Amino acid sequence: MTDVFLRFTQNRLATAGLAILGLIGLIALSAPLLFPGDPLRIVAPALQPPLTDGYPFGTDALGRDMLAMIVHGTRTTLLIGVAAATTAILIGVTIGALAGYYGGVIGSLAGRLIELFQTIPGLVFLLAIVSFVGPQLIFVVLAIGIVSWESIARLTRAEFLAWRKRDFVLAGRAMGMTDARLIFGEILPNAIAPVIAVSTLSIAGAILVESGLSFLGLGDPSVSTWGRLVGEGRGLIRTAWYVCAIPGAAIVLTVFALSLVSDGLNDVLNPGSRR
Amino acid sequence: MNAQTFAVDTPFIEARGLTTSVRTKRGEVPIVTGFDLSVRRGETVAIVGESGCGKSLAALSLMQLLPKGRARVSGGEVRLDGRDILTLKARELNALRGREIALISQDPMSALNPVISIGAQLREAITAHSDLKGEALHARAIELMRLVQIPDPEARLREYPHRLSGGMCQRVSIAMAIASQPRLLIADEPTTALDVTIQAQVLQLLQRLKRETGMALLIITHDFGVVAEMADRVAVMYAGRIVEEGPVREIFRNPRHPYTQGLLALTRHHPRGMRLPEIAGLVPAYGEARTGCAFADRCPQARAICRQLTPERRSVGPLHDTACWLTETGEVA
Amino acid sequence: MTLLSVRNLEVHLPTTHGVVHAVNGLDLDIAAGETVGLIGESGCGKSTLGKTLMRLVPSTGGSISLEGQDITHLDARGLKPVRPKIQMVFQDNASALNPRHTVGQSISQPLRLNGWSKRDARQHTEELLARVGLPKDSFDRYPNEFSGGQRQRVGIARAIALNPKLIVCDEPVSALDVSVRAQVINLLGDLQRDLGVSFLFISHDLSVVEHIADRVIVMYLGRIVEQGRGDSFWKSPKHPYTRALLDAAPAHDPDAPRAVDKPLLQGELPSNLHLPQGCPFQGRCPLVEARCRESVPQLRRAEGGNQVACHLVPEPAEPAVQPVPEPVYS
Amino acid sequence: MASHRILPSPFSDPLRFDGAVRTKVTSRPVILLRRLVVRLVTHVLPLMLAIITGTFFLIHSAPGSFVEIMSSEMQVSDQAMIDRLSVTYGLDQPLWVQYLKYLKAVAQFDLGFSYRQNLPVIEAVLHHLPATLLLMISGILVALVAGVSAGAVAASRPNSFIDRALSMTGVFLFAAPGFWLGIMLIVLFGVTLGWLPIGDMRTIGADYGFFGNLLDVGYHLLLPALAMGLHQSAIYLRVTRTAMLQAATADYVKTARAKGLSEGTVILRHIFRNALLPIVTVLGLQFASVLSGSVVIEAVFNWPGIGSLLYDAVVARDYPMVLGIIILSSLVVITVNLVVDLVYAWLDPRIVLE
Repeated sequence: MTDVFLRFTQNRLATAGLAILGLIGLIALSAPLLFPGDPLRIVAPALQPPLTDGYPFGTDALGRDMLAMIVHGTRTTLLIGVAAATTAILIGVTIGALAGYYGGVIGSLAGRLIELFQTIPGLVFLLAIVSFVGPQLIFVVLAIGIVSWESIARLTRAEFLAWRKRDFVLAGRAMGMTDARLIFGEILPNAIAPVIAVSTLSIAGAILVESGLSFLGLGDPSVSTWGRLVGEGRGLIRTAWYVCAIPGAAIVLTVFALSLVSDGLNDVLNPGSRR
Repeated sequence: MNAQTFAVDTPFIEARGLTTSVRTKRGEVPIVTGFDLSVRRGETVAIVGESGCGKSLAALSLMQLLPKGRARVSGGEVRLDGRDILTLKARELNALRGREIALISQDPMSALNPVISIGAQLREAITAHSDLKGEALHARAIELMRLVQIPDPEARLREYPHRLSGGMCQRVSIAMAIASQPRLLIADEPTTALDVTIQAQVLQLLQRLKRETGMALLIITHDFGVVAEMADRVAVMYAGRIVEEGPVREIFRNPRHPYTQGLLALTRHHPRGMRLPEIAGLVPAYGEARTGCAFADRCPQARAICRQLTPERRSVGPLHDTACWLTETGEVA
Repeated sequence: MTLLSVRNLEVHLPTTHGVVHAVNGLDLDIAAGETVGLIGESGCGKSTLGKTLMRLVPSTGGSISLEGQDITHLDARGLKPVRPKIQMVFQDNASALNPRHTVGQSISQPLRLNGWSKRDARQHTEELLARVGLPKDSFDRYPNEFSGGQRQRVGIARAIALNPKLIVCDEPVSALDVSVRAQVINLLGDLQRDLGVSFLFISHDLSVVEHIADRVIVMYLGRIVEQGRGDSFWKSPKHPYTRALLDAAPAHDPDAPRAVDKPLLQGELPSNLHLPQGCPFQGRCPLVEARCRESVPQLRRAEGGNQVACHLVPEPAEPAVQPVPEPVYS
Repeated sequence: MASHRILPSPFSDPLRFDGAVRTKVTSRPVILLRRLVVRLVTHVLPLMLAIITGTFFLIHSAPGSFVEIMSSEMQVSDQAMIDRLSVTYGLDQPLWVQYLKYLKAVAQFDLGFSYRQNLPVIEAVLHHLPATLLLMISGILVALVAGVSAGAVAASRPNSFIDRALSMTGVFLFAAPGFWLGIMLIVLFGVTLGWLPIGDMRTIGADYGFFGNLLDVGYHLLLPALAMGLHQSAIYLRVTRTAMLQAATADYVKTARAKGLSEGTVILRHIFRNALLPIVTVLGLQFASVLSGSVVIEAVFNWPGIGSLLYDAVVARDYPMVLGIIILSSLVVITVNLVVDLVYAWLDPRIVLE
């Protein structure tokens, strides 16, 4: 494990990504200390430009502190991203493993399920779910998970297909191992490495999906995520475009860092996949 | 075909002190070192060695076909008809590849492009060095397919590689290689991926083509059976160096390097129940750095000097030389 | 004593391209302590046969008995006591070991699965490591730290861990370097002498089989075309295919006649998607006659002691034996 | 470099060694046609059935029957009226009867009636679909052109400065959400520079004749297509780079060079031709998410596609419209995937039928 970490740190970009993520995580954790009180309260005149005294990111159309909102938005954005990605990973790895390990009915059913979710446009499906069950945070998280597990499942399936052909799996069967033991004890530990790398990316994906949803104003109205901030600033592009630009840049930075970390993990965990 | 016949002939291609390095995480590592070998017109030379000994890399260096950015010739020279090919420009190299030197590689299935039809790939090899078009081009393709004894060539030309067996793919590779009547054909483990009956067919085909065209053949192999079957002259490689070279009969009858002796001992018949003679130890890791003779660790007769200094190749008979300290003092009979 | 007895075994595998007729009515007996060499071209069904005996590939007909017990249709639970008796050594040593397990874990796996305590398993594994000639500290190292030959030793140690009666060796040395092959073959020979285990030794390398096998079986398109005791087999092969196979192997002698002038067996192993009616070898046989296309020749005793499945090989009963015509390949 | 082969295992791939699979040569168009039919039966129909079934049960598991929502939306409180609506929509019948009726209706392209638009769902969607398709296709073209060419350049000099710069740009574009990229483009080209329109599909109230209008649409299309395409291009950059680097190490490329082919021929015919396969695969896999992306981009640019329709429907809880859009957009994706599958089979002769 230390070996993996050492090799990871040799990748300067990935290390930078990890550092950025650490910083973002720290900001999320310490948001209530940095900006105590409700970040959505009105504190100053409207549309103060950035670098105004006391409001480095300026204020929005209602006179709320942009920096406070973004710092607090870090919490919800990251939380939604991680929770939704976890949901997607759990579903994706399970279905992918079934599709890759088993031939016959189970395998082809799981394969079809992957294909089905690859076919339905994710955001359309997400909007439908949200319109049916309401935009509460928990539903949003689950719904994002439900519409984004398919790529993880496809990767897991491909890994399982490749590994199950190895002779050590045959040797395991020749010793009388059960399917469960072969899947969890023999194949999964090998198949999981590239999945871990992609999982990091799926947090980024979940953040992007959520920001799209919030941008449209269809996310949970009681939390303020970065996407929602961009959406709220949309009408101001002629007068105060920074209200859109800054929270968007926060998304870009986070997803950028996650992508770098994912690349680094892929290089370390899955040597030979890229040069 | 006796090697002596060619003794006076000037070599068609000659490598002198060739060193080929591979780029690794630890920097550039020489895999082939001090490689001296020449091939005369119409001669068949075999390079024999185990995996990782650098024999394929050496052969690819002769054609400047090393994987770009990962391996390069870092020393020595390769002369073809007196011209140093290491200094040629890309265009000059292209004019030479396929026309002077051609190549067939180990895995016939992956040596053919899976998404291009056999016919298109063969025609490509023909037009690379000729202006044939239309009917004439097609006729030449058919002729080549016949030459390599592929049944029903018309239909096969329309097929894609995955529809042909390994043996058939290897015949197509050979057809492409001889399309421009090269003077030297480098065959990199041409039969390793094939069954023994198909191997015999392919070796026979190569011998017949050689007899008909007079081209020279450089065979890379790990199998002394293939060497005995094909070669006039043989070079034995170990850990990036040629450790012994000589006419094939001489090497089989009178091997002087302990490694050659060990390998040849394995090919002899051993009665059931008897232990096979072993060469102890491991094949050296790819590009492993060492001082002294690379074989010293496995050599039953190694002495102190073997671990300190790398032996140079020395003549031990007519056209026969070996790189071993023991031959200095005549200890190896 | 017969250890393994196979009767009329048939393995037909459905694929998207059609049914692969891998094994087609095959009888095989292996005695305790015997080494049976199985030769044939890739695709002749020898590897599938090995895996079917291990019950890793389902058979579609016939029976497999181990020590008198019919194991053809046992389910996973029924197989549990049988599994330790029959083990396998694979060709591709890199793929045969789980890269995430240490060598020690891999070898002790069969022991742990059969209820050994962790300590006992470790102790026995260390003995096994010594037995196959690997250093003791290999236990905690990973397969990628070893060479091919060493990995194959690990695979062998795993196979003998539970003292099996039979080991199916599927091309155990063909992926190894020439100079290492002899080491592994000697190791297998030593183990057999010490443990009294039987081997089914599948290989396409005739010289290896010649060295190690008490009895040799030649397979073609899922059928046995010839079999015989070691010495007599190599001295007097009778089936035209066996002769072709033996002829095709290079001579390791630069003075032997070269292939360029030799008549060789032409063509390739045909598809096993559609079996020909009659003799499986008819498509490539230079001696083929009308009767070869009508009925499948059965294995029977021929002169010299081999059993041959060929219509053209006469029965040895009559003293005046008509010699088989020498096949001439165009 | 390994001198020893691993023999093909008949267990894992019973046909690989079997070179003599001598089925007769079938011409490519026939193979493709056969594949089309098989895919229709084995993929398209089951997938559509699954989607329709899924949406049906989604309606029925939603909290509150849609008649209730509809009636509250239309401010109908008369119970008799509500009952009549229930009968009209068949809600008084057993579930399986409703399901069969629904199936039959969908098969006849009757996706229900949108009370919000006061139109049959199919009509409303078909009215808005062309704008969405135009946007999607333009976006994909931008992504392909930018991504594939950048990927090819990056692969031609692996680990060089230009490779790193392109890869970094790719990661940045991937990280930038389409809607944000769109807004930033508007700020730059629409507001600050004033070169391009900031929204809509046509100049309102203007008529420049047929070709003039066409140009007008193209003019309005530039920014949204760029916003969609740039985000997507990151994916193609990466796929192209990896695929070309991988293809470059293949044995057949060595063979091609050994023949004496020029470098250009080797790259185009042998490396790029094979790298096309994963690119085409990704094109198919990405299509659904391009459609998702277009929903958001349409909102940014006020583009009159199905995005706005969907947005209205979701806000108004116009279920027939939401489900209709799911079904029809999935049908679009399935159709495109079918085409992509055939293109792939055409590019890769190894694929006949899986």
